[in-house]
Amino acid sequence: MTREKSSASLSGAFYALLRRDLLLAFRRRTELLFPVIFLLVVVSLFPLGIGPGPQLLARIAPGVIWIAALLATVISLDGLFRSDFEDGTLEQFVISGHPLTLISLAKICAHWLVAGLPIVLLCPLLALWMNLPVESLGVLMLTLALGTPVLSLIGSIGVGLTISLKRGGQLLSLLVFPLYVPILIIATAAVMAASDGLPYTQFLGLLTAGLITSVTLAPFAAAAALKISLS
Amino acid sequence: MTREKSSASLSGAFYALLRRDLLLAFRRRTELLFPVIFLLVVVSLFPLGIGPGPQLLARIAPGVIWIAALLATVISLDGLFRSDFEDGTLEQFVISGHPLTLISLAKICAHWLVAGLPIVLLCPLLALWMNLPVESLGVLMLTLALGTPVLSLIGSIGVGLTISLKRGGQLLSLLVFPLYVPILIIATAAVMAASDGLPYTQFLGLLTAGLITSVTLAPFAAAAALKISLS
Amino acid sequence: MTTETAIQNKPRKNALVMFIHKMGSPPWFYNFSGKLVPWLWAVFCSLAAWALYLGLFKAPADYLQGESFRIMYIHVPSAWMSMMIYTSMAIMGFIALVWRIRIVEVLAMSSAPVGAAFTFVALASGSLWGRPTWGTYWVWDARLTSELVLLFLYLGVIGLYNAIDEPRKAARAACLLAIVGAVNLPIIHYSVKWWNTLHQGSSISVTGGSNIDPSMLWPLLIMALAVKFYYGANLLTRARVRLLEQDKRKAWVRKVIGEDKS
Amino acid sequence: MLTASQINFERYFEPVFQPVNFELNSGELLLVTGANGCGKTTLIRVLADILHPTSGQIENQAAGMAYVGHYLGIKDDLSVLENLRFMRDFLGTSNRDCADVIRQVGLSRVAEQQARTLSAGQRKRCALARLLLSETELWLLDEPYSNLDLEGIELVDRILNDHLQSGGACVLATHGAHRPEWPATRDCFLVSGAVA
Amino acid sequence: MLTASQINFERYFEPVFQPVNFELNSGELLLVTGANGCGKTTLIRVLADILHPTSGQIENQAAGMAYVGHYLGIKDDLSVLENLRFMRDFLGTSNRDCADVIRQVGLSRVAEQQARTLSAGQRKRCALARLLLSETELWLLDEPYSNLDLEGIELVDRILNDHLQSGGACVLATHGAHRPEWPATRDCFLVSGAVA
Ligand code: HEM
Ligand SMILES: Nc1ncnc2c1ncn2[C@@H]1O[C@H](COP(=O)(O)OP(=O)(O)OP(=O)(O)O)[C@@H](O)[C@H]1O
Ligand SMILES: Nc1ncnc2c1ncn2[C@@H]1O[C@H](COP(=O)(O)OP(=O)(O)OP(=O)(O)O)[C@@H](O)[C@H]1O
Ligand SMILES: [Mg+2]
Ligand SMILES: [Mg+2]
Repeated sequence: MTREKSSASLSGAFYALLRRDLLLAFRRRTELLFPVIFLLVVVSLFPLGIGPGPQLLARIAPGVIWIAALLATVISLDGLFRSDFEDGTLEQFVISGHPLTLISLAKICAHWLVAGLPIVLLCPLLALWMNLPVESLGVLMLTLALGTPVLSLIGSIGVGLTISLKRGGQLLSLLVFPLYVPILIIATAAVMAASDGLPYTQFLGLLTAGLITSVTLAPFAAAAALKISLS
Repeated sequence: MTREKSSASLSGAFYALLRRDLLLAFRRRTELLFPVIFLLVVVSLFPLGIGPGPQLLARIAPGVIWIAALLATVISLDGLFRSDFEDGTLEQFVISGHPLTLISLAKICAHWLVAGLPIVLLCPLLALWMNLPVESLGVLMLTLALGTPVLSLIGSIGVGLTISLKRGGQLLSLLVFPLYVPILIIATAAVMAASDGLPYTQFLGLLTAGLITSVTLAPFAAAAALKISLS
Repeated sequence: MTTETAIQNKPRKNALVMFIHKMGSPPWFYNFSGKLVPWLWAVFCSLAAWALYLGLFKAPADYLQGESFRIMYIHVPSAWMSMMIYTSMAIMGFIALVWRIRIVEVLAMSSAPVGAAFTFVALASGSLWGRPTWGTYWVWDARLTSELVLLFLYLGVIGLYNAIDEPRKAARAACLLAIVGAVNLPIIHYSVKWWNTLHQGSSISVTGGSNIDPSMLWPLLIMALAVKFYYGANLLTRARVRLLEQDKRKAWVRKVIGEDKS
Repeated sequence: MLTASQINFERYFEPVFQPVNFELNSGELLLVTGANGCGKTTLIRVLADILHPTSGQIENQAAGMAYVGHYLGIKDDLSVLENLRFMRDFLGTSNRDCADVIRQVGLSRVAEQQARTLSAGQRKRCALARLLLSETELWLLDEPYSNLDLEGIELVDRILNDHLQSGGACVLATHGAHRPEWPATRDCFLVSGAVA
Repeated sequence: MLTASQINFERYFEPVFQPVNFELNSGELLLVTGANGCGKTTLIRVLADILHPTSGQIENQAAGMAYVGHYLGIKDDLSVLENLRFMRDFLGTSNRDCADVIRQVGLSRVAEQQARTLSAGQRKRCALARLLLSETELWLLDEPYSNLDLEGIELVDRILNDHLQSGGACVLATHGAHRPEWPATRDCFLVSGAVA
């Protein structure tokens, strides 16, 4: 049916899309800072809401930072495909004959670079705020580095399914949060094990396995979801 | 210039808009449950991320429930004016000659009924989950009943300022979270005082004062913000 | 771009193809299931009555829990069903997505509310049972938590299906979500287990008595079988109603309704 | 009813069009024409008091305005009927019959359908129905003909004619490909940019 | 290049239009006409493989398709030039010169302007520019004339003619108010609903 695409043209499309999405995200330089500040603001709510006891904060720190990461991801997810869906760009992608899986993957990569990476980089500062012991910091960063891509990947499926709905936000979080539960549990378990001086590598192994599985499966599922939403 | 509106036609417009916004929110019966489920899902993330220890959960419960309320509000805020802005309905409101303040107020009321009230009503169940002692539950509900309208009111100003931006969501949270900090602190202080057997009425008084101030001022500020965003 | 012609135009080959082809046609399915449904209800009712009689009157009271253990006859079968129905929904969802068979879409989507109801019953009965046995309605135990997540997954499928207007598009979207959820369900189950055992010793063991008395076990097993028939009967009844609703302007439905009236 | 003297609107400190002057009385139609991007939509939005003119004066004595622009002001999640019912209640013109208006614009078949599922022409008709609901003197129409089939174009001409006959006034912007079938009372050919 | 036999599409279990049959060869133009809401957009989206036909067969041997629909596929936050550059890189037709294409569609003056600030007609021209960038055989145009001024309409006719001359094919949907100046090779008048 549509002519076969050479791999050169595919990678060209991939990079074009990645570049465009990053350009859109960083259209204005200040917008670079939004995800970072969002995270800072959310995390800083906890000492305010719970009280500043240092032991207590250290105890809940990994959970809080991870939950903040989840929330930041979900809030930013909506932008992943919505604007492309609403202005008709997604239709153009389908027409172009490039596989939708590739397109999803490019957009997921862009999303992670914009919404996930800043979380990983910011994590030392957050840990400092929450009195997390320095020993656990490395593990926390590792779990975030392995886990946030999974959040973007799984999230893309949920977004694909809900973009045709105007008020998709709440439904989206209902769809994706249950799927995020294992990541949250494994990641926080790793950090807590580390701070208790217990072995934690098995948790990192699980996260890596999750990352590999979702990289191979999620873009296909997201593409299928998009195709359904378009129809 | 535009003819003076009778108060009957104003209240007619107010109720028409309120009714329409509620209809939009609860287009289908299942959608009534979305805000509730969202809250349940968010709150249940905390035991998962922080650990299931009952004492610890009880200790952080008021903070967690309030932070969840803040997040639920901010996530739902975006829908407050955005769709009316994007499909041109807001222009129609301006053309109609009805004061924009009244329109903002109707929309804020609808928003609170959809996003704030369920939090207040659901709070006993959340408290049960988080092992909050029953004595503090009443105070928690009171703070939520007084505080969530303030969240909607203050939030409306932020939304008015950011709707003309495509990626308004994250910027919005930057604008409003700092404004929410006092509410969060006062409300959780009240609950903690109550659970420690200390007097807490002064905190409730502060919340009431905040509510009255923001009801009288916020709709005007939101209307002005909308006018700026439209031009 | 070659689109498969509707199955109707293909030459018929053997009995199996014939059957699948027939199952795919709403009127045939409606009639066929109409004959099946009364039997399913009948079997369910008699089995359930028998199990309840044995469980409530014949089985002796538990020496530890007293009479409250009888909640088990509701709780355990519904907990089992909650997981079984999700699996069957996901399998049907897969079939519906790949072969675009409308009846299977309808069946998968009719499973969701039944499964959600069982999950809810398991949670509610478990909570009520927890009060006398553990002294609290809710703890963040591994099994409880994963059952809660299962409820959220069901609600997600139902919510998505109801949120999209066009029925076939809605069904396809919800089927995809069910499949994704099914991949995640075992992962959730195990992760919750590890999480729970890491933080606190398993002071609560849901599988309290593994070697329970046969007089307590038999009613449970019979009840577990009975609810399977309940599922089948409820599912087919729902699917039939949904088909009638969807095809309300089609000739075969007018004929069916006319027949029912006369 | 509507007088504009020397009005202009600046974006990025550049005037969008050359100063506009006109006087519009009851029963009159002002036709705003010009090439794509000459500022027709901008002018209409200035007249509608959505944008504030940078210079010049607008005097508006009309009893109410109605506006149909590029963004149609239809809620996607409501049905056609619900959309119109809301607008009627909001505008307080409760004596109008929504079902009748829907019949007039030819949407009876899709009245219960959600607006998001309407075709482009059906959406436009739904926005036009709002004009019939509002009891306003001044209509501001920005390309009312676009996306309509031949019958829809006749519909616009008919309701516009009725409106003018009954003492209303109208400002109609169009890029020149179509225009109403009868001659406009006033013409305004927009030229973009400042006076050289 | 494109053959459709007995295709149809169902929504809510009702066919949208009566079964469509045609064969389109290189150099030919298929004109899809019909009243508002008869299913033109739906048909084009079925041909574009965005919607899956409920029954019937489509055979598409074209080397690539390009589509301009009601939603133009322009990113509001990018400038005209950036929009087109992205599309060029994405489609892999890197030999085309974006600035030149922009000149052809008459957008040079606003090339650096963000797409959100374009007027309705300028947006349409920007979408048409994409056609010139893509090296595709089959064009699917859904009401390409709407919102364009007279000059813009001529532009569409010109680029369409060039495309057909150079061996391309085109399906063009319009509600009947305008049509290309030269006769269409094939006609398809859509009638909504099932065959009675
Ligand atoms: C809200 C609270 C509860 C929930 C959500 C819950 C959930 C479940 C689930 C999902 C199962 C099926 C497990 C499987 O087959 O893998 C189950 C089985 C069972 N539950 Fe509960 N349960 C709850 C409370 C209780 C309580 C309080 C008791 C009694 C002390 C109890 C006793 C049992 C027993 C005896 C089984 C069957 C044992 C087995 O299959 O291994 N449950 N429950
Ligand atoms: N928000 C904005 N910021 C900057 N420039 C703008 C903005 N809106 C419009 N413009 C520019 O102002 C000019 C006039 O736009 P306007 O929409 O009024 O044109 P128009 O006459 O309605 O054209 P059309 O016939 O295409 O609808 C255009 O050149 C457009 O690019
Ligand atoms: N998503 C949808 N759900 C239900 N009905 C729809 C949907 N989209 C379109 N329709 C209906 O299908 C019919 C065909 O719509 P379509 O957009 O194809 O019409 P069209 O011929 O392009 O009309 P126009 O000339 O107004 O653009 C219309 O009656 C419309 O209301
Ligand atoms: Mg314009
Ligand atoms: Mg159309």
